[in-house]
Amino acid sequence: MLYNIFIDPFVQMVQMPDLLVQTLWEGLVSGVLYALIALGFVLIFKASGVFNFAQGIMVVFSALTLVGFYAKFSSWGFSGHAAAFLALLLAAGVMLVLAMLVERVVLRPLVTQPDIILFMATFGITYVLIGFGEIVFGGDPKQMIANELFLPSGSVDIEMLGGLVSLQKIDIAAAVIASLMIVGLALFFQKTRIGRALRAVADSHKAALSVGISLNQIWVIVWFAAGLVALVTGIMWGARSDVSFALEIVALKALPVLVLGGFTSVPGAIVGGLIIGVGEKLGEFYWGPLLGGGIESWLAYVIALVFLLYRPQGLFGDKIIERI
Amino acid sequence: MFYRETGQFKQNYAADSAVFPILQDRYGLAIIMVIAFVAIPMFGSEFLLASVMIPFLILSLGAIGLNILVGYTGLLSLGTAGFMGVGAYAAYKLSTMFPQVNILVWILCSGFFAAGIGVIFGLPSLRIKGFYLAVATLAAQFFLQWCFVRVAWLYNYNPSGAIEVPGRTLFGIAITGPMATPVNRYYVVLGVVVVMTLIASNIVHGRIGRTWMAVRDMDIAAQLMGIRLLPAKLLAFAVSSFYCGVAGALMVFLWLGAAEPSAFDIKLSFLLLFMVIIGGLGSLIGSFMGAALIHILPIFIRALPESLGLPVAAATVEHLTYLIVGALIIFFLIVEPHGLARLWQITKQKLRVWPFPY
Amino acid sequence: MLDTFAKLLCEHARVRPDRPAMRHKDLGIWHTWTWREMAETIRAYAAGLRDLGLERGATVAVIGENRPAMYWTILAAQWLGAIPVPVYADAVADEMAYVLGHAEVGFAVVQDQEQVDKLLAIQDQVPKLRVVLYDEPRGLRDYDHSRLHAVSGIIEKGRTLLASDPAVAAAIDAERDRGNGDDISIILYTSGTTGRSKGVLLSAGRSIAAARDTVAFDKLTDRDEVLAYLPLAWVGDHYLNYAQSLVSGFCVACPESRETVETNLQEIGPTFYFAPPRVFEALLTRVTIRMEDAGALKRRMFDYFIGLARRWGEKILDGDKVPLTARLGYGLGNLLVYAPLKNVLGFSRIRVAYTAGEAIGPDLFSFYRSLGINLKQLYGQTEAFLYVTAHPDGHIRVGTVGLATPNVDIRITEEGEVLYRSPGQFIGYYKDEERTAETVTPEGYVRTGDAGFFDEDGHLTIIDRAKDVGRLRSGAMFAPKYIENKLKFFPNIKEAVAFGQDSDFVTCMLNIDLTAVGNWAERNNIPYASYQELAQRPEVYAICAGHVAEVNRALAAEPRMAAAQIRRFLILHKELDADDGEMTRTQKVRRGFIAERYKPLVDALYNGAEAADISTEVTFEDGRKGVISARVKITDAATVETGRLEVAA
Amino acid sequence: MSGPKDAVGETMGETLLAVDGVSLGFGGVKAITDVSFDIRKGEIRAIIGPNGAGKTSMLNVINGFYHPQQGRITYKGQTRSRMRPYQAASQGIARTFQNVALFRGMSTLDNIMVGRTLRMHRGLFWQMLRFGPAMREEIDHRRHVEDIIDFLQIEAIRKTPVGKLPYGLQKRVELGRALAMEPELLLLDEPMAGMNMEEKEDMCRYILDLNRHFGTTIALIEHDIGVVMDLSDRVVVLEYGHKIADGTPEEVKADPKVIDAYLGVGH
Repeated sequence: MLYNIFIDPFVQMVQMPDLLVQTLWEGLVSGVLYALIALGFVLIFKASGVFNFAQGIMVVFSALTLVGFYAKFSSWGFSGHAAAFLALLLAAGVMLVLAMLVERVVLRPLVTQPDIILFMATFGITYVLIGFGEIVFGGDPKQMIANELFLPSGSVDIEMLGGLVSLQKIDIAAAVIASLMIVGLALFFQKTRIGRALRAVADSHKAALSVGISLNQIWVIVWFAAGLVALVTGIMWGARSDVSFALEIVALKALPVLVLGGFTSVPGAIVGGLIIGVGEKLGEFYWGPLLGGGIESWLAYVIALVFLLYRPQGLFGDKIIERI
Repeated sequence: MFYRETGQFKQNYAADSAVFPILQDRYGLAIIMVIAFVAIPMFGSEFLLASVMIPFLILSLGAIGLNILVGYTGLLSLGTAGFMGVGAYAAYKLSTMFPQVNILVWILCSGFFAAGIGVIFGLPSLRIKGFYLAVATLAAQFFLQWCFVRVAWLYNYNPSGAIEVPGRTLFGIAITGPMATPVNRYYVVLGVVVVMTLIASNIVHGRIGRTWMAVRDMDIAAQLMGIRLLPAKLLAFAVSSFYCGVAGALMVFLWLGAAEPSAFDIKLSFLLLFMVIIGGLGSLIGSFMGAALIHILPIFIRALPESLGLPVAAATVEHLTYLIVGALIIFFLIVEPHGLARLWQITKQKLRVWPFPY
Repeated sequence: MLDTFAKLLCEHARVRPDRPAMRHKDLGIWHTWTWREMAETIRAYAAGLRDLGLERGATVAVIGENRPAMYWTILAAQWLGAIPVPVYADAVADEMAYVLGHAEVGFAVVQDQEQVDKLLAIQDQVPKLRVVLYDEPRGLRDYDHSRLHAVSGIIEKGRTLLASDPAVAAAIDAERDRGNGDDISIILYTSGTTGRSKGVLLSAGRSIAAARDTVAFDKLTDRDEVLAYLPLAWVGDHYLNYAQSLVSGFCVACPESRETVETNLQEIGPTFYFAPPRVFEALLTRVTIRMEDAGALKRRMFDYFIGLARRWGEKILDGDKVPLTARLGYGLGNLLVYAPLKNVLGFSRIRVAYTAGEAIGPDLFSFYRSLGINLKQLYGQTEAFLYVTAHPDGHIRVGTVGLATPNVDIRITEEGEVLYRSPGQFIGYYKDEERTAETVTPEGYVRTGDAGFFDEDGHLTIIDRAKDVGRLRSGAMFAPKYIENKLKFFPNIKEAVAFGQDSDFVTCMLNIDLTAVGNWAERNNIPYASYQELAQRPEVYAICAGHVAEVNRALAAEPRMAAAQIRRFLILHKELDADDGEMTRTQKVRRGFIAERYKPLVDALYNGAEAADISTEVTFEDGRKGVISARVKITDAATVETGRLEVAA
Repeated sequence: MSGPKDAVGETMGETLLAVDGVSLGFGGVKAITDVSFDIRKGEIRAIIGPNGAGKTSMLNVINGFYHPQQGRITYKGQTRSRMRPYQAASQGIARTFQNVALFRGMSTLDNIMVGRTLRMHRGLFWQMLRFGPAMREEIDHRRHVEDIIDFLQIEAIRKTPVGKLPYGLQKRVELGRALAMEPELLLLDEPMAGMNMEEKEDMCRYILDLNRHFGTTIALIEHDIGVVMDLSDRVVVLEYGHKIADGTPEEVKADPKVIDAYLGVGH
């Protein structure tokens, strides 16, 4: 038994390095997607201290909106690509409207309330989005319009380490786009006035005011940014599987990522995402069978939990100093 | 307005620190008890008993359990459904292993198993706080749910993967299984819930409850009062999980009759958290109010189109329910972030000082 | 013969041993003593005091708030035939030294460290004081205990003595039986308006006789309950709470502390209640202010039902004929407003309530009555052992102080002074034959020093201190305080000073109430920056003119007063202030001083000028002095012509 | 008959707590550098100094909240290395905070009752029943708490949630909570900060009463120099984490270093 747990998996890894690489790659890819969802969380948490439970559902909702608009436009006779990009634009617009609504209806009246109340409010948002989404788009899974958005499909097979490692092109694209988006966000935070204001907000609300941007505007901006991140995540994720509300549960995976990376750290979200993605796949592939499989469902949380015991504030989180 | 407190004075500390020190409140409680024990079983339809009251009471019990953790001790947990599942599966195993022992005993015993598991998952709470802790409790939720699926021993290798409640009696009256009438089940559930609520009330109004609230309000000061955080928090986890476990066992044995692992999925955890927050953190009455709102309201919404004769598809109604419940959560949070219990408290205060506004 | 309080106590212990005699909220809960327990305690206390050397005829100072130990001290002292001398707990050391010295107290029973410290500070002036007992031990642990004892310790000691020595028990019971109605039961010091306080000697027999009459008059029984919060040294507390309780057997409840009186009132829910008019007034103000914050709907409901109550409430209370609709409306109002309001105020169970001491505004008086509270007025004096007149149930006349109480005989002299002879009447002033002789007529009547008159139904109206009642040049009666009070009943008028002695007519200076008038100004968009500015606004003059006219109408209705209507008035540019010497520290206007200080204004009131300039030196709150100058307008007031009215210049 | 005798001189003497060469730093910042002083049984010991002098840190070290990098703390004859705050509590050290640290969601009564926690022993079983021994225990301690409420004259706010109280009363409740522990050593961190004159006088009286009549040893931080000089038996002066003076109020007042560093400024 001990052998099975502590020795055998590693022997396997060494014996079949190609399989290990394949597993690692798959882990990295799902890690990127976790990281993207976590990124949306971090954006909002950093700027407003709200633990946005709705981020996961925003991914689904934005993807559904995109697909939904596309279907409408195609039915009006637009060509595939034009319809797709028009739909993309409109979906982004919907995310902006959503951000404004959330700010106006939810955040503004609740701004002075404790964190847990705002957290609960995002639950409310989640339910509203689910209900609304299902009514409008129906509950059936949808096909993501990957091709129409010029996303590649098929796979690249690479011969290495005495085996064949198969990489899905869409995964490569996902990794590239995610990286681009992270770089873009980093530039946005570092270089633009609004970005600097957002960072200031994370430190103190007064500082933000001094930059000349109202708190309300900042909320709209971060929720919109999180919405865009959700849209991109939705496209990527949808391209790999279907678009449906089943994704919601996957979105919960972003939580251990957050814990690992720290609620306020963008790099933390990325590193955390990768660690969780890789750890999960390795665990499932090499250890899962020992436990009867399906350990993917909780492994991420347990990794996060164990990790938390050593570093309660997360990988990149601010050290908690207690004052009296 | 209805309160007449003039001339009500307390001659001993026991009376002064009673949970309901005002005479009119005690009358009110007595009336509620009469309704619950006499009127509802007498006049209630089967639907009311089986689909409204029994689930409401069981969910209230679960909400009380969660409230002990979140509301009284300030520890956010998303693993409630997992702990309820532990109770349900423990009761199932115990009752099938020792069928001669009364089922009620096993239902209550199952709480201890849940408490034990709760303590284990509560250990990190010493170092982890707030949302980080919430995520940590998710580990419990998913791990436990995985166990319910994968550990076949738990469901007696039943090919369907579900647990099915055997018929059991209390004083010769069927209270579980297909033979149990809603009225009988209702009385059992009501009895358990009333007694356990009383006990919870006793705990939170005494030293232990104060310890929890002190930890919640200001843990640093609590330590300087000589309170050790870990035992206090673990006790909260244990008691909370005990309540959740019993609620879980009741849920399967006296409400659903059979359950698959998915009955204890994360949605149930969220549902209970809504009940606690909407009902009011740190309030037992709030737990009942929250359960009533979150459970009974959707029943109304679902029944509404039909009773109005509107031809709406069942799926759409389901989605509408989501939409409305979500909107209501936001609405109630905005109206009164401290929950229905606070709303009730404010109303009561207004009635007490009537005609004055404060 | 139940002619002493100690005998009454033992009688209650025999007749109603398990009925509550006294309650006290202490350490968060109400402690109750039954009559049996209280009699036992006091017997032990008396034994303990006797052991300390307290003898018949000796005086015992009682200094503290309303706490059982204080009442027990009075009773235990009386048991032994000693004379309790309650002293105001908030008296300054100097005042206390005088009383203790004058009464030659050898014993003092005080509430706490604060009072012990006060006694220590004045011990040189009270040479006879040799034993001090305290109720609350806090802070006294390190004091020299050679002459300092805890009340509880003395009671315990007494218990031990009684238990161990039958001779002591016999002696104690004999002491009680030796007492009789002629014993001086208490000395109450009255803070005279002039000079030093006088010690009023009251005898046990007379006190009890008086209390018996009023207990029967108000049908008080052992089911009644009061909250004792009035100063112990004041005749009101000693009569209403102490004497009436011992006669009727009702329960006296002592509040937890001064700050909690209101809460305690609601907890106990007294059935018999006394409060001076200013308490009722402050309460009504608070009711009004709190209701202003209520929602519009609730406020309208409140106003509607209060209006309804004002119309019918008193009639219903007095058992008059009232239409059924009004009765139904009142019933609804009772459900929605009156009963809840009384509940919040702690007045739900009141059967009999009294007010006395100052004049009470008719509006104020009838407000409480209209809610269904049986509020009545009484008129009394320490020298009478309180009651001289009172309203009997159902025979209330606002503005009067009621009919002579049972067995009280009232006479009014030529000059209008009220004299009485009452069952509780005092024996004399302690060590002051001269003043006793001044006060008691050879026929045994007591001079009140108040001027008053009877109306046709025998209700007495008190006008003013007899010496303050003057005459106009025409010889008509001029009672300045009577007029001023009538003006001050209006919430907008804070102070009033009436002039007219030896003049042709009456004039008056007013102070508006800045809060009330300021409120009104804000609601009506009338800008003002200061009291001075607000006071001189024509709109404010108009309001006050209305009030003055109303007072004149009331005066015209009384034959004796009709000539003393106000002809001209002005609103002062500054508030009268004790710091400037315009008022006494007890907030009474000093008419003479004001007349001198504002001579230009007084002159202008009489010479017909429209306005006058005045500049006065004032003292600011921080002690600086400054001069304010103003031009003050003077207005004529509407008067009511009656046959006898003489036309002024 | 005479007033209170001078109780202070007699009971004082024995060292209750000794701070020996304590240094404390956070990261690179030194909060306390090599500070030594002692607190004798029965005295009122004041710690004064300008803002940032390390006074509050010193209290935090004493009750185990911070662990000094160097130096030793000897309490009741026992030298300890790392002590947890709850251990300090169980050994009789109680404390109030600069910024009131009450349990805001609870009433005055419950807050003070929390102070009795260490002395209440009935376990979960009896607590569940809230009957018999548990109720008796609850009532016994309630009585004790009522004595404190009486002592601090806060009867009128017994059932009020502390969050609703004005600041001065909150401070008083906090003192009550500390008193409920029946401490041997009471640490008061600016007990009079933000109070008006009358409240300060009350507070002074409570502190003196406590010290005189219950023999509680008190260490206090206070900004109001007048109050400190009136109240305390001995004063230690800190500046930038260093001790610059130690002695009776008179000695400290006369110390040129103190005058320079502290009293000279604005006094």
